[in-house]
Amino acid sequence: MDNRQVVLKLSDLTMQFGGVVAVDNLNLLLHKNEILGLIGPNGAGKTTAFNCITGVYEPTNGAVEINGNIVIENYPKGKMKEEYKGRNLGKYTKSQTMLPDKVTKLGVARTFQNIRLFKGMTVLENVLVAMHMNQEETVFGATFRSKKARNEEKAMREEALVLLRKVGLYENKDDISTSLPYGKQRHLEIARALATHPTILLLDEPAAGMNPQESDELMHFIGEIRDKFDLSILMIEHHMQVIMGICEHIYVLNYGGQIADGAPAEIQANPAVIEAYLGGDE
Amino acid sequence: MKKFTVLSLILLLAMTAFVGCGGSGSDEDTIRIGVFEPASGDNGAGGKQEVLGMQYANSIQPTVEIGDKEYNVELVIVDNESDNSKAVTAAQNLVSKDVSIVLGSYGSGVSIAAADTFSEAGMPAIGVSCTNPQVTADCDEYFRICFLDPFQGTVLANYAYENGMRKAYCLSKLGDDYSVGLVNYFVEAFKNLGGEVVQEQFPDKNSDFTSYVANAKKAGCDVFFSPVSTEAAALIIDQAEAQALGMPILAGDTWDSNVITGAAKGKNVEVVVTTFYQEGGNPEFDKGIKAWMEEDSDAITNNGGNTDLAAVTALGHDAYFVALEAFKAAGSKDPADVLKALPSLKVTGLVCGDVSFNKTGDANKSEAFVKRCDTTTGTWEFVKKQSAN
Amino acid sequence: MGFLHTWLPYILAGIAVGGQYALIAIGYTMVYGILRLINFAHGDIFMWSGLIMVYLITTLPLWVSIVLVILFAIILGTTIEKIAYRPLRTAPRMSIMISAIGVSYLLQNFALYITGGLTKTYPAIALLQRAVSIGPATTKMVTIITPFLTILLVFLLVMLIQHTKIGMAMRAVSRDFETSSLMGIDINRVITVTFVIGCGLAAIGSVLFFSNYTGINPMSGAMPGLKAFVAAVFGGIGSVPGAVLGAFVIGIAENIVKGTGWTTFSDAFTFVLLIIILMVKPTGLFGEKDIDKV
Amino acid sequence: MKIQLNNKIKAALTTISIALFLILVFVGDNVISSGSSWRMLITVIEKGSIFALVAASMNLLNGFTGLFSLGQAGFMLMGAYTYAIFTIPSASHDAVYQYFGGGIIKWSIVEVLESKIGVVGHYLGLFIPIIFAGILVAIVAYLIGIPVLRLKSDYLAIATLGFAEILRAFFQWNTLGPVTNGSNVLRKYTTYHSAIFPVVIAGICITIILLLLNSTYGRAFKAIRDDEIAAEAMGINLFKHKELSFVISSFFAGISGSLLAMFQSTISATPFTTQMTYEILLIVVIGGIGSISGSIIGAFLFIACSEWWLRGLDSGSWLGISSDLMRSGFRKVIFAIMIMLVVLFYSKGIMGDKEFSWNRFVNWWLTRPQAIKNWPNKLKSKLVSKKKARMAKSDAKARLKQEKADSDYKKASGTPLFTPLPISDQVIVFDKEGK
Repeated sequence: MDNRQVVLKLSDLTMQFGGVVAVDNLNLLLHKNEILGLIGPNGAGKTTAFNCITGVYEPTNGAVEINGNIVIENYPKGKMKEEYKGRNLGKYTKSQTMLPDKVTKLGVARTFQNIRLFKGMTVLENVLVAMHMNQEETVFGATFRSKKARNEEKAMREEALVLLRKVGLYENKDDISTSLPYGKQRHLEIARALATHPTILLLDEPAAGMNPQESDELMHFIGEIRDKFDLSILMIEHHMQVIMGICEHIYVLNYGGQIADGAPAEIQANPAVIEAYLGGDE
Repeated sequence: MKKFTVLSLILLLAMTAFVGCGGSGSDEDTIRIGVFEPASGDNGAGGKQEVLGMQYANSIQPTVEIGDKEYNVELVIVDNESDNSKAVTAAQNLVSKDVSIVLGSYGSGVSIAAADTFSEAGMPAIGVSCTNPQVTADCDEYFRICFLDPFQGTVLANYAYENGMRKAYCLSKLGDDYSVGLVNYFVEAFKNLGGEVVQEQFPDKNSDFTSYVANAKKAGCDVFFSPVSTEAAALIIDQAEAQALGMPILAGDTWDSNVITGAAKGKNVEVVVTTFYQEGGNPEFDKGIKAWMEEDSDAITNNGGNTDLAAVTALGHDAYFVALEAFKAAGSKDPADVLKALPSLKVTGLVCGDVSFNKTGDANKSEAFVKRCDTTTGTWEFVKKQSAN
Repeated sequence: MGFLHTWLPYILAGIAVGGQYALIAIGYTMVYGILRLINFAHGDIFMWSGLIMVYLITTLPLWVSIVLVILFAIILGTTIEKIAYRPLRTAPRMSIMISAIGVSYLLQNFALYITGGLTKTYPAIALLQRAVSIGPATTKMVTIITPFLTILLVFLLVMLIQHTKIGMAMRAVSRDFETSSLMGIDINRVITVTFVIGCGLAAIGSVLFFSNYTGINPMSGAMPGLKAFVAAVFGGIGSVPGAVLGAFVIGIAENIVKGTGWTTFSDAFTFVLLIIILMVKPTGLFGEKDIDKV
Repeated sequence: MKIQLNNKIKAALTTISIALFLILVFVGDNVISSGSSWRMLITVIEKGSIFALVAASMNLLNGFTGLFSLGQAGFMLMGAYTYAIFTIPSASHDAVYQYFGGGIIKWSIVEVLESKIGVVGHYLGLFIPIIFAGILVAIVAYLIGIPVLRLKSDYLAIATLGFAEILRAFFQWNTLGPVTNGSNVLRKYTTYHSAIFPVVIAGICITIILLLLNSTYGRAFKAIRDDEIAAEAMGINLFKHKELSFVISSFFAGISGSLLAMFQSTISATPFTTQMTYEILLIVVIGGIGSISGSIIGAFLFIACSEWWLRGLDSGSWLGISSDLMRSGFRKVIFAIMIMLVVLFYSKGIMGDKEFSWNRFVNWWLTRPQAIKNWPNKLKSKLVSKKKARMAKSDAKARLKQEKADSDYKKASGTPLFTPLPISDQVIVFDKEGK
């Protein structure tokens, strides 16, 4: 068993939209400094799970625990009570939600499947936006350029530039973010997420659309930032090469439900997983 | 590329506009009279009728002799859109066109709004049918040739009370200085006489008067007093007929218009108004202006489709001649001189009675005409001359 | 009985004006359903229908005029869609809404120019303007006809949406614009039909509305348009029955507010109602909740 | 060849042009006599700067934070009233509040301060109510924002529009007459004495808006505009920042309202309608959504066109052209058509989402001769590309026809055209965020 500290724990997480169960009773543990893979065919509910963790959706049932504290918990209410198709009804009795920005402040940063950069802004500004939440100066001071605001701004810029250098985007710092090539946009998204000073990083298909060489680079890059920034990483990925290459542990979802979990080698041999993938479209 | 086209277009516009504006203004033989009237908005219809009077007067007397020199008189018309916020720039526009005096406006609100502009420019202005006291009260540059609302309100209250009406339903329009003011003076006078009132206001752009008519009926009133714009008036008359209002509708000078007679024609309603002028009071004027209008289809359109005379047209005509007299008295076309000449001016031979100004700049008037709408023929019939006492 | 005696005139007026708002509101709700666009120009199309009637009736017989007015509104509406909305369909939503505001501004100003800013009197249609008595209240025939005609038209419209091919296509497009077009539905045709129905109903609404309140000026469409839109939001924008119900509620509520002496707030009240519904049930009475896709 | 100016030169150019402009306004205001046609220039500058401020404040919301709000007129109204109410000289109270027994506020900030500290107090008395008006409006906006800012795009637009109408009715309410004078005009309040006053105040306010937009908070606003969900994931509290933007925007709208009150010298609630908000929005669009310098240019152009340059169109002759078509209202038709052309063909407005920069300006200016020379070629190539596009379009149409024929064939052979969607009863439903 893994003796490292558990930084993220999903317990019986269930998300139901109308009559469709998108995530069905997901139980997941992310340990400190671990790289965890979350895989499954399209529509298996992986991104929905991310959205539940980060507060974008309110889960229908279950709980999310970050660094040992339950931050999100819910149970079916109202109309959903009758419609609920998941399990563990009645196990959770508290209803506690958290907005995405609060989750980020707890140290959980994420990237998006369909890159969501701030399109009108330069690369540097994209990173600076992510540092805004740590700013202490009020809007008044910031507008009138108080000494504190100037110092903060200067520190932010320095840090952002350091970060950009680390992810290899320093030369592009003044380019408009959306004009970057695809691979660099992915890197920028990760840099932006890192700028929020996370302890947990959720990556949603970071290698999507990359060629084998690029994804190979990405794999090393992910390993590197884990070490440099002392991160625990949960990633969704379709590229088996990447997943198998860097993940210590893998969870497999299909139709919302969890069909297997284990070390990469175990997963590769698991008949249920093979079945899901051959039956699926990926 | 795009930017270039846009910017060059703008530049071109700007330059030509400057040239266009700068070109006029130095004509020695012309004297300009500014006409500050609404051509659109709530009071558009009334404003246009008032302008007609001035245009007619200008057509019969296109020149004025100051000293020994004969000047051509030119009317510079600017639309104030019946809108207090547009009135200021409209007034400034007039002032910047080098006029010697300003006539107007039809409504009180725009006149009050523009008073400061005229005041700053030292531009004399003659109010034509703006009856609210505030127009002239604090503005030395503003004069007027019609009676005032406190007077008109009292006259209307007297008329109502004398004819056995004891409970009045008063309807005014939100934000309309004319109707709010007149209702206020009416209520004051009517209460003093021992009458009882119910007061309500309707918002801007309202066209549904069903409930107001129903409210008046519900309250059991004897008279429906609503000195509002002619636009609203037509709708009120319509609803009064539809719901069988069963009480006379009383209103002030704005209702003296063919819009009202047109709306009331063939309907079972009684409409009584007070006004400045009664058609037939000066046959020569009536005949002249009707002939003039018939020659010009635009004039007929502006008058609302026929040649029935509105009192404001007669007043507009008078205002023009007052202005000419002022020039003569001043002996100059300089606004400052005209302004000095105005307080002591006395003009006779006008269609709506002689004009002289009191200390605040208001015309000394003591009587108003009361008219009733003949709904079978769609014309006004004279009832009586009513005074304030 | 005493209650009815006092309030009947207000309720009658409310039902009548509610029916007229309903006919305008359908245009808003359907266009929003398909294009996600608040067609700010809709109220002005309504005003123009009334204005055209004034000009047509001087030379043509009544029934011909009414048919022509409906045709005119349809042509105006679809032309606006072609010129001002279609080119912006892929642009950000704010642009197309601004275009709608621009069209509204243009229609109003053009009407201002044509009418010279004067209020035109709507022609008297004898059938609609005849006075009738219902119990203690006297009113115009149009008050009685409006709700029945409205309900009949709405019934026909719902049948159309439910049981015809084009109706099905409309439902599909309102569900998912892109998928529908991939499925081979001619989106442009669906949009045109939507505008045809919306504007046609607005034209019929204008005949009823202006027969009741006979003055037309360039701003006549603004307030009814805004209220009809509020009605559509109230009922759950996109839902035809919702819009109709919302329109009746707003019509009646507005008249009762006037009857209780709060006349200053008769227009503002509509917006209070709107804000309350948006706070309590943001999707309106019949609207369905949905989830943002991330 | 591109010229890059260094920061010192840019700063110098900015300072000089601002100084020149202020001198122009100041001198113009004192030199141009009221009878001169150039007087309108000063009027346009006064009103233009007031509308530039309110347009900039609306741009802050709509262009930079991505909140489609249509409540600007309501906030201006409130600012105008607040300013007017507190600056009516006590001697004029009876005349102004003639129907309400002289009102209940019997003093004027200007007078109180003037009596205490003299002339300085008089000028201070002009500033304090303006700031006060802004703050009061900001507080009301804060309260309105709590429920309203949870709504999205169209719903937000219609709710803010509704609040503006409610505010208008509220200020016309007779019961509040002793304070607001009911629906009657407020007048006689103290106004500024020089055209330079609104220009300077608006200038300061717009500078503050620009400073704000270039701070980290401004970046956060833009992030929300570009992508709410990503912004939230970056730890930006959506509601707090939207509320912040809304309150600040309203604060400046309130200030521009009080300037407008001073400019007009009388104020009533009637003109502050939805139409006024639309006009402000059109200014923003003409200038460019997301460009403060665009809003400023847009405001001056809009005011100059509607109040000055195009007026001739109403009176029969304009630029030497005269026509029977040119009668009352023609100006507005032409103006509306011009706006529609901008909306449809120059939807980015004059400045797009770029701010004015000396570098771009100088380079633009230097490339003009070349650009004019190249113009015919450019036009030609544009026409060619248009023709190509047309041809491509007709090709696409033909293809579509073919496809339709195919699908008709398929249908005839039994394959359904599309799978019917599960749609609940008679209700047409959709998601909020249509594409």
